[in-house]
This record gives sequence, structure tokens and C-alpha cells, in this order.
Amino acid sequence: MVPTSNYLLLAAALFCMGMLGVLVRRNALVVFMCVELMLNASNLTFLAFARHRGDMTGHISAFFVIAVAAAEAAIGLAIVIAVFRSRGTLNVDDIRTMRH
Amino acid sequence: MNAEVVLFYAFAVLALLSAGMVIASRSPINSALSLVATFFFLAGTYVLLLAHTIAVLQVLVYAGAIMVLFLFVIMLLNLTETEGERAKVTFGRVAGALAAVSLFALLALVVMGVKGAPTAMATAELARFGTLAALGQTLYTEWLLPFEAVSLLLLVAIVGAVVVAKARI
Amino acid sequence: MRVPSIPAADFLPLVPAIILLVGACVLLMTEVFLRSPSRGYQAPLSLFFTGLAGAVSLSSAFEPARPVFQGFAAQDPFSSAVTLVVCVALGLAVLTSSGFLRSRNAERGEFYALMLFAASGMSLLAMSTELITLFINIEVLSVGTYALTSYLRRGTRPAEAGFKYFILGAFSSAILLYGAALLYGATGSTKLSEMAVVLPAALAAQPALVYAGALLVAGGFAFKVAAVPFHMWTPDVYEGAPTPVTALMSAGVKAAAFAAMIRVFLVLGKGMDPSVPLALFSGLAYLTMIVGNLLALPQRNVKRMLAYSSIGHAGYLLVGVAALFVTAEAPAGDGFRFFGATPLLAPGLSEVAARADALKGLLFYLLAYTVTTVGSFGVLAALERSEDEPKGTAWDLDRFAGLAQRRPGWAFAMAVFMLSLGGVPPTVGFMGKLLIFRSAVDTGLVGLAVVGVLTSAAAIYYYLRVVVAMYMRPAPEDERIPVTLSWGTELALALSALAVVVLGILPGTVTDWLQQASTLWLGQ
Amino acid sequence: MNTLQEFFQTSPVPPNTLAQGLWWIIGLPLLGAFVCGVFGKKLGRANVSLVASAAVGGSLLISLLAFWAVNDVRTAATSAYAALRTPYTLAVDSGTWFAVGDFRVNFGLQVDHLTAILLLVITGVGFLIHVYSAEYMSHDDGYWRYFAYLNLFVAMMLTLVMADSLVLLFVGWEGVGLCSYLLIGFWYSDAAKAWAGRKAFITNRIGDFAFLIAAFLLVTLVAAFESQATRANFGFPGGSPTTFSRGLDAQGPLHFEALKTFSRALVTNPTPGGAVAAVTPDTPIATGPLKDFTYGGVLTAVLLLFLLGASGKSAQLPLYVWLPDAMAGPTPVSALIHAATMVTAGVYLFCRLNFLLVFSPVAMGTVAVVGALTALIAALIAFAQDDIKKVLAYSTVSQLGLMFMAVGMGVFWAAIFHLVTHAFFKACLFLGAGSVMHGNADETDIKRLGGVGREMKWTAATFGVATLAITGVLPLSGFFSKDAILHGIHQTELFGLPWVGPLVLRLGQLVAVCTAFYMTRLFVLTFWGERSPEARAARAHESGATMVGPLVVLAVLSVVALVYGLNLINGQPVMENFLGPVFEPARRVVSALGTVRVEHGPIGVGGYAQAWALALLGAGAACFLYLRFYPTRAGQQAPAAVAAVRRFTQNKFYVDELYELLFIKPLKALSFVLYKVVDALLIDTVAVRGTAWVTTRVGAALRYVQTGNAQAYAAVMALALVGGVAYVIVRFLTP
Repeated sequence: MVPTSNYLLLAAALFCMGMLGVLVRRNALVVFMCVELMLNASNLTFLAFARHRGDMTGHISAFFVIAVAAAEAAIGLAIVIAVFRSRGTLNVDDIRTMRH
Repeated sequence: MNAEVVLFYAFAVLALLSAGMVIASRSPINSALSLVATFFFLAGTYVLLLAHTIAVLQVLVYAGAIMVLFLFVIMLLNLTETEGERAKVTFGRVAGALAAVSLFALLALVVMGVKGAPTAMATAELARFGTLAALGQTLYTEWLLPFEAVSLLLLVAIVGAVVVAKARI
Repeated sequence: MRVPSIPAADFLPLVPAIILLVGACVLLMTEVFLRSPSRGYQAPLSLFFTGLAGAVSLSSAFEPARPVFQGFAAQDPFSSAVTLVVCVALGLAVLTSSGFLRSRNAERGEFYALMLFAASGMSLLAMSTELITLFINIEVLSVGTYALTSYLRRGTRPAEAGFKYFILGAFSSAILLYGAALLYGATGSTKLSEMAVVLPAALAAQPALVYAGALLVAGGFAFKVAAVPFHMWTPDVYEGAPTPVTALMSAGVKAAAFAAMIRVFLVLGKGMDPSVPLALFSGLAYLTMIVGNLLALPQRNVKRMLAYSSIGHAGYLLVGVAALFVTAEAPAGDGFRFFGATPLLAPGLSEVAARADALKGLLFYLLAYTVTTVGSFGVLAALERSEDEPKGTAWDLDRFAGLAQRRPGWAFAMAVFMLSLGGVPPTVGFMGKLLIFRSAVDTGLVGLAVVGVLTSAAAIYYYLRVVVAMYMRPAPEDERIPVTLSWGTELALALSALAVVVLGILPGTVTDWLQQASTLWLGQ
Repeated sequence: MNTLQEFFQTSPVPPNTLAQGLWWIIGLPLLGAFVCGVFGKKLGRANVSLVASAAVGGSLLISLLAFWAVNDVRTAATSAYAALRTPYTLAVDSGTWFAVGDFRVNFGLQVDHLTAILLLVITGVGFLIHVYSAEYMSHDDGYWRYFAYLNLFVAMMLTLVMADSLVLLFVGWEGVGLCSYLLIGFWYSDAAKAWAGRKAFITNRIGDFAFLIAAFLLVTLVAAFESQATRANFGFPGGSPTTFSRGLDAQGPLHFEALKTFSRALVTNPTPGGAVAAVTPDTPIATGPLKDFTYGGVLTAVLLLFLLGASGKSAQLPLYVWLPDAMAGPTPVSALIHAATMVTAGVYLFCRLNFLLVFSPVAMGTVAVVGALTALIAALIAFAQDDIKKVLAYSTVSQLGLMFMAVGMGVFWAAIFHLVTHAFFKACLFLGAGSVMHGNADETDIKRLGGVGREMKWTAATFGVATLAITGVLPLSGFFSKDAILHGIHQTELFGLPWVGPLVLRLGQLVAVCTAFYMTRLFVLTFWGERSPEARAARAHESGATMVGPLVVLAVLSVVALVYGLNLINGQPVMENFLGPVFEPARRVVSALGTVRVEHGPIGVGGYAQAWALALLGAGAACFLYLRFYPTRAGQQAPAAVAAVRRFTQNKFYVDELYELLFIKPLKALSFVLYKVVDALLIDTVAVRGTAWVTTRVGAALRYVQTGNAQAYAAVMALALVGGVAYVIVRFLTP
């Protein structure tokens, strides 16, 4: 049997890799993909705990998270398209007209 | 060493590798495809956790639908060119990288505290655990409110996406 | 298989949200079926649904608290009060929208529909008592506001604002979700009521897991309420969003997020060492009050200034939240109290009464902030010219120069709003601050009250700068009067100015009502 | 005499009816402000000034009725905190304003003798200044704004004095500050004037902050007392713990009656060592945030905080710097706000809280010493000022210092008396200065005026009367009020601080000499002598009737106000007798605690003579210097060698030089140094500008953290989370 903490460690690693991607990648679309990675890490945590406790709540949570991720993808990609239309780039470093 | 252990480590290593590819590869298309791979390997670990239904949904919705949407946008915007060779090293990036790495160290400490292996379950229970029937029954009865809320969320997302992506207002 | 029965009565608390939802769908339908070029009917239509929802939530405000939908939501005076605040914010924002959109030739049913959708999300969020439901409802209101933020796409600002809001919002939701997963792992449930039961045992077994989860959840909420250091998106997003949307965000989203945060932490706080939530929220409050107000000081862009000021106001609200976690006996070893650590509550005040007071102060402050800030964004919306937006000069302080001569009514309303934001008596802002600081002193959080009074004293400076510009600087000679006249704007300004003054002079009825609601909710 | 007394003791309007109409005193100017502010532009110049003046005039009429009614024997207000009736008080309570838990504030007004006097001063002087302004502002485009602000100010000032609780008083306190800020900045044209407004603003906020903290402490203190007090504390007629609690529930702890009852209960201790021990000022507080402090100790802290608040509003050390700069506003504003009414709010506050102040000799001594030092420093600075309005401004600071001295020594009635006479003569002086500026092309430098008296006879005459009054020459009101203060101080000794009285008295006498000196200098240089060759206008012209009229009325008032100082009723000065009921609670506390020792004695002829001699000394010195000494030296810029020879040969000159070297030079240098070091450098630059600079800099620096890059924002969030989780780990995972 694999101990639950290994699954949790894998989830934590994926979560932090997603976070790393959000914080360092320049392409807005890739940044968004990394957010999806973070959501998946949360899902893995939910499922690992569900198995750990033999309780289906974690599964249902994961189900809803997938639905939420779909909704986020719809609106997020629309916004990415809008950004690209208005300035012709998806470089996060260039999307900073408003500051200070 | 049984099959579960072998499979877990295989999936874990592959998932981490492909997640690394998502972050590291220069082209958005490569990132997106690596992300699809990550989702597949994660679906594998879900199966190991007896979450069959979620594993299927993961492949169908995530890898199948959401990632297709990403790829579609990449094609639409013609984002084939790679990111600039020298990514600007800013304070935010360095601090962010440090934060992500140290957060992992800290979270690892926290989750290592979860001791023990999964609960052993009776055969009958095991037969139901993680199945579509079990999931569906709870979902449509007890979890009615979040289910309705999610349908609202999808509606809002559709309307929002149409409004944002529509031609000039 | 046990099939729980959900009685029809469980749907009653959802009625305000359902009304808003139906309204949104009706407005979407009008775009399809009523293809008349004039869309003047849309604002009154949205207003009708908003008013209906507000009336329903008011009528159910004094129902005793009860869980509905198997503990996934709760019907209680608290959620009714927050829904009412949301409806007030929504109504005023809708009123200012019509003129604003018409002058940009952008009045569409979708805009109002999205506003109503977002508001129904806020209403649902205020009553959710289960972490996943809560998360979904946060997403409903977020997705609605993301879309609204980049609704106008002239120039680069709206898309940029939408992008920043979306990417940071998704990031913070992911953090919140991961925190929720850790909490689930520690307690085995996502329902707040069940967590409350299991929490003491879970804390004994795995304290780090619970606290780390709670912390991550708090981080997610801190983003939504714009608490420092999760505040940095606020000025950029508020500046780029269409002004009526900014108004809705600064008032409605904040109210709903505060409501959810209070609900979650009141439950989590029960099992915990009480000094932890106290220290957490006191620390956030100190940072938010100081940084928000300091950042607003050098701003000449009034819209950004109001954004920073909204951060500062989140700080004052956090003072009220911190006061909710006071306990009768002193927790050991925390450095967040000045003036002696032992006796916390004012004499003759029970713990429940102190908490009810703090909650009343919070709700009143939310209402006060809502009418004031939506009103001031309304003035801003009426004044800005669409051709200045891409240059970013539409909200410069110079736009207010000599407003008193050109539009005395607006200038007066804006002056009233500024004074209220600054907490000058006899406006509602003063009353709100008084209630909050008073309850902070009552619960022994004197340090927070002192910093609050000091920062609001400093804040008056930048608010009065707007008043000075309006009343003491000459109007630019060459400029034509740049106003978009609409009945909606005039009505919104008149109503909110009236509310600011009347509630400032005679807050009695409302405070009594909130007192009753708070006691009813916390006294059980 | 008896018929006269009876006449005054029977109000024409029944007191209970009048009480319901008290709102109109505030309402009329508020209405005026609304009409002028909203319709002002359409109404036209004449109508605006008519509306504004009529609003204040109407308010004056009702105030007169109220003044009359408080003398009525039938007038009394019921106290909710004890089964008592407070005589000679009109009160109206409109019920709950707001409530926080058991902390409640009602919306109510009260008029007692103290308020009645101030009502007359505010509406009376206010009315005259409105009339005067109609001509003074006749060339200004912003007249409607001006009258709207002015009316609003009057309404706020009336709120301040009529408030029946500290909270409503604070509303007025903030309101007058706001109007003052708006009116100082009325002619914002250059950075210096903008800074003047800002300085007034910052210093006042410091004061307001102290005020709020004091009020919070007071609420907590009363709550602690309510829970700790015993039956023995309420052993006075009508007192009982339940009535007190019921009163607190009904009207809240910041109502003045509540504080009065609290002070009375705190000193009531019928049977020392009886069955139930009473709570005394030395009892430590048992519960709440103030645990283990004594009641007296907390009260001292409260009073010192109120002193800081009052220093901001009333321009005392260390917060006085804003007042001289506030002269950037229109002159009638300076007369009304910065001389007659708003700046006296601090004095009013302490007189209103007289029953608390006398609990603490330390606080009283601090108030007195702060007042004395302010009075002296401001008087010395006034020596070297050449701007006519600046001299008057420093003189106001100095006179306010005198009032604080009186308050601090417990001679409340004399402080109010001086407040009233000062309002008359200082308003007259300011309006006179305005008239001089009006007739001399807005010249304010007294070195460039001179000889104005010949062309502006009315202005010169009224200015002269007011100068005599402030100098303290015998038959004028200023003499009586100043002498009442000094005499009162002479008779008083603070418990434990016996040195304060004599010190303050000597400083006060010194201030009297200095006042006489600089005021005479001002008058002589402006109105007498030859016209300065650098004058802007060749000939001055007298102002019109609407400006001279108020001047004459104020000059007459500064003479006839002396009636208040005569020993007409029961061998007491009229003012002391009149204000007797107001300060009765303080007397009760004093007799119970013995914090202040008073030896009553009539003012002897010797005292009068001494005071007069002091005034004449200062005035004489100034006359000599500026009429004889300097004019003879004018134009004598001889070569150094010749001058040296002449100095040695001409004995007279030698004496003069010595005199100048020994007396005038050091004094001028002192004045200059005080102005430069204390005023300009320490307080203005370091304290006020420094605070503003630091906060703005920090804000501006923080701003650049806001780079606009979404990833940097996310990184800050991530760092905060790392910090939080690290804290959790350290706290819960380390054994």
C-alpha cells in the first residue's frame, strides 16, 4: 500500500510547480495553464484524503472542481483573446499600462 | 513491492516530469501538450485512489475538452512563436520562485504529518466506492444546492465568455 | 441508499437569488426578442428585480437561523442583511450604469444580466455553509465580475484589468481550494456544521494541517476583500473596469466576501486557540489600514485614489472582524493588544453581546461604505469622458476643478461622499467608524482603534483634496461641460447622498435592526 | 431693582414651549447656508447677503428669547440620571441618535447660562460680521460660496455650544474646523496660502484625535463606575444606582448630565468607614480595559487629552502655529472664526466639563501653565510682527492663553467673561483692520501705513476704543475681565501645586504689559504719525456705512460689557452670579476633595491701581518708543565715525543707545528667536511639515511597489502565504 502522505506530497509538489509557473512564465496563456495545474493538485489532495478516510465527499468535491475549471477556462480564454486583440501580445511583462 | 506501488511511482514521476515540461518549455503548444500528459498521469493516480469516475471525467473534461479549448486558442491567436530567449529576471520572478520552492518545503512538512495508509474497506463498500452510481446518487440528492450553483456558474461563464469575446461594443 | 428529503421550505431563503437569476435571464431574453434600438427599459427592469430581491430579503431578515439543504446553506438574519447590502449596491450601480453605457453606445442586456448574475452569486455566497458550495459561489460572482470588467473594450485598459483580475483571482481561488482540501483532510467533511463538531479532535491530532488549511483559505478570502498584502490587484482592476462595475465590486463583492469569511472563521475559530484568528485578523487589519491609506495619499487619479481608499476601508472592516474573535478570558502570549493584556471586555459586557456589537458595527459599516462608495463612483462615472479613457486622464483631480460652479448638485453630493469616506460627522461614514472603533475598544483591541483613528485622520487629507478642487479651483475655461445627463445618475446620486446624510444623523432605526439581527444570529 | 429682576425672571415665552423651538437657532443658519449654496448664483449679490444676514439675525432673536428664558424661575430640566431637576436649563431631547450595545447617544440640545451667553456672542457678533461682509465682499465673485460657508459655520458653532453631549459637541467641533478650513482657503491662489489651510488642518486633526481618545476613555470610565459604584456613592438627594443605570440606558454616558452625575457620585461618601465603602477617585478600577488604574488617574489622562484637543482648536502650545497663518482668509472670517468664536471652543469645552477638571490639580496646573506660556510667547512674538493681521492673530493666541490660565486655575467665570469681552473688542479690531485694508489698497504692513487716522476717523476711533479695551485701561470691559482673571488667580491655590498660582499670576501680569505695548505700537504706527512714503495708496478712504456700523456697535459693546464685571448682585460680579448655577457642580467637587483652595476677597483699590499701572506702563513705553524715539531717528543714517562721535558727544543719544542695547534689542532678539526657532522651525517645520512629509514620502515610495505586473502581485501574495505557513509550522510542529 502506498501511504497517503505520498499522494499528498505529489499533490503539494504539483501545486507548487503550478505556482512557480504562475509566478515566472511570461506567456499569459501558459500562466493560465499553470493555474489549471494548481486546481488539479487540489483535486488530487481531495481524492487522496477521500481514499484515506473512505469517504466520497472528496470525489464530489473533485467533480465540482472540474466543472469550475471548465467555467474558468471559458471566461479566461475569452479574456486572453480580448487582451491579444487589444495589444497583439500575451507577454505578461507588457500588460502593465496601469500601475503606481 | 506490488503493482500499486510501482504504478504510483511511475505515474508520480511522469506527472512531475510533464508538469516540469509545462513550466520549462518555450513554446505554448508544448506546454499545452505537456499539460495534457500531466492530466493523463494524474488520472492514473486517481484510479489508484479508487476514484474511477473522477479519473474518467478528468480525461474527458480536462484532457478532452478544456485542453482542446486551449489548443484552439493557441492556434487562433497563432501563438507559434516561442517566448523570448532571455526572460527578464525581475524581483517578482526571483521572489516568486523562492516563494514557490519554500512553500513546497513547508507544505511537505505539513502533509508528512498525515500518518497511515488508507482505510481498509469491506468488499461491498469497496465495490461501490468511487463508482458513477455512488457519485450520482449523492450528487443529485444531498449535494443538490452546489449542483444547481454549478449550473448557474456554467451559464454565467457562457454569457461572460460571449460578452468578452464578442466584437467591439 | 439513504435519500435525504429536501423540503420545499428549503428553497425559501434562495428566493432573492432566484429573483435576481430570473431577472438576468429576462434581460438576456430581451436582447433576443426585443430588438428595438432603444434600450431605456433595461435599467428600470433590472431595478425592478433588484428591488424585489431586496424586499424579499428584508422581509425574511428576522426569521430565526436554520440550516437548509442538509447543511449546505443557512437561512439567517446575517445572510439576509448581507443580501440587502448587495441589493442596495446593485440598485445604485444599475442606476449609474444606464447613463454611463448610453453615452458610450454600449447599453446591452448582457451587461445588466451579468450584474444580476454576479449579485445572485453574492447572495448565495452569503448563505453558503459548505466549503465547496462557497467555492462555487465565489466563482459565480468572480466570473460575472471578470466579464464585466472587460466589458468595454476601447483602448487597452479594460482588457488589461480583466486579465489581471482573472489571473490573480484564479490563482487565489486555487489557493483557497487547496486550503479547503487540507481542511477536508483534517476533518473529513466540508460542511461547516460537521467540521465544527470534529474540529477539536482534528486539532489535537493534526494541528498543522488544520492551521495551514485555515491560513490558505484566509489567503483566498483576503484576496477577495482586498486586504494587504493581497490587495495589489485592486487599484489596477478598479481603474480599468467600467466605473459602475467598479462600484459594484468595491461594495457588493466586498460585502459578500466578508460575509463568507466571517462565517467560515466563526466556525473554525470555535475549536482553535482563539488567539490565532485574533492575531491573523488584527495583523491584516493593521497592515491594511496603514498601507491602504498611505498609498492613497499621493494619488491624483481619483479613481485609483478611491481604489486605495477601498483597501483602507477593508482594514476598518477587518478591525470589526478581529473584534468578533474576542474571548472572555485572555489567550496566552499574543502581542496584539495594547493597554494591558488581562481584562478584555468592557465591564458588564458578555462575550456574546460584544460579538453581536462587533457584528452590528460590521454590517452597518458595510452598508455605510456601500452607499457612500457607490455614490462617489457614480459621480466619477458621470464626469468621465470616453475619449480620455485610453489616455488615462479621465479621472484626474483636475476634472473636478470648479465642479461646484458647473454642477453644484453633483459637487455637493461628492463633497458629502468624501466627508463620509473620511469619517467626518454627521455622515454615515462617521457613524460606521464610531461603531467599529467603539466595539474594538470594548473588546480591548485599543491598539487597532488607535491606528484606525490615526489613519482615518490622515485619510481626510486626500478626501478633502477632492472637495478643495471642486470648491476652490476655477473651472478650466475652454472645456465644454462634459456631462452625461441621465435620470438614473441623478437619482442614484440623490438617493445615496440622502442616505449618507440621513443615516448619519438618524442611524437609530437601522442600528436597532442590525442589533436585532446580530443578536438573533449570534445569540443562539 | 427688584422689578427689573422680576422682569428678567419672567420669560415672555414659556420655557417649555421655547425648548421645543431651540432647533431653529441652528436650523435657520443651516437653511441659509443651503439656500445660499444651492441657489446663491441665481439669487444675486444683494439677496444672498440679505438671506444670510437674516438667517443669523433670526437666530439672534431666538437666542435672545432663550437667554431671557434661562433666567426664568420656572425653567428647569429633568435629569435622567438622578431624580433631580437642573434649574435654569432649557433642554430638548429628540430620542436615540444611535446606539452601540449599551452605549447610547441621544440627539438633544440644552441651553443653560453658559450656553446662553455664548449664543448671544455667536449670533450677535456673527450677525454684525454678516452685515459687514456684505460690503467687504462686494467685489468678490465667490460671495455666495462665502456666505454659504459663513452661515454653515455659524450653524456648526451653535451646534457646538448647544450640544447636550460630547458626541454632538464633537460634531460641531469637526464642523467648525471644516468650515474654517474652507474659509481660510477661500482665496487659494498661491502655495503659501494652500499650505496655511493644510497646516490648520493637520494641527487640528492631531487635536481631534486626542479628543476622540479622551471621549472613548470617558465612556469606558463611566461604564466601569456603573459596575463598581455602591449605594453609598449615590447618597445625594435624588441619587440611586438604578436611576443612574437607567439614565445611562436612556441617554448614554457622554451626556453632560451623565458626566455631572458621575462626578457628583464619585465625590459622595457620606459615611467614611460605613457599611458599604463608596468608590472614590483613589479607588482602582475593578474590571474592563482600564483595570487597576485609579478613577482619578484616568480622569487626569482624559483631561490632558482634552487639553491637547483644546490646544488644537484654541491655538495653544504646542499646536498654535496654524492660527497666524490662518489670516490668509478674508478678514471678516478672521474676526468671526479666528478671534471671536471658534478658537474659544477649547475654553468652552473646559468650562462645560468644569466638574471633571477640578478633580485633578495636575491637569488644572498643566492647563494654567500651558495657557500662561502660550500667552507670553505669543505676546513676545507679536512685538516684532509688522503685518497688522499677524499682530492681531498673535494677540488672539495670547488672550486665549489668558483664558486658559483662568480655566486652569478654576476661575471659570472670569474665563468666560474675558471670552465675551475679547469677542467684542477683538472682532472690532479685526474688522477695523479689514476696514484699514479696504481703504488702503489691501496694505497690511503697518510700516507702510501711518497717519491713517486722519482720513478714517470712524475706523480710528473704534479701533482706539478696542485697543484701550484690550490694553486694559480702567473704564473699559477688557480691564474688568483681565483683572477678574488675575484677581481670581491671586486668590486660588491648587492642592499640591502651590507654585502654580504665583507663577501664572506673574506671567499674566507680564503678558498684560506686553499686550499694552504691542497693541499701542500697532495703533500708533497705523493711525498716528506721518503717512509712510511707501504707502500703496496716497490717501486712505473711509469705508461705507455697512462696514462702519458694525464697528461702532462692537466698540460700544466693548465698553458696555463692563457691566458684567460690576459687583451688582449679592456683592458678586454680575457674570459670576449669572454663571453660578453652571459651575455649581465644580464647587461641590472642590468642597468635597479640596483640590482648589480659594480665599474670597473683594478686589481692592490697590489691585485696580496695580493693574492699571501695568497697562499704562506698557502703553507708555510703546508711545514713547514709536512716537518720540523712532521718529527722531528717522533718516539718520550718518557715517559710522560721525555717528560714533555724536553718540559720545550727545549724551541723550548715548542713553538712548544704551537703552536700546539693554532693553529693546534683547527683547526684539528674543521675539525673533522665538518666532524663528519655536514657531517656524520646531513646530511648523519639524512637527507639522515633518509629519506630512514623512507620510507622503512613504506613500509615494510604496506606490512604486505597485509595478503593474500581475506576476509581481502574485509573488507578494505567495510570499505572504509562505510567511503564514512558516509561522504555523514553527508554532505547531516544533515540540
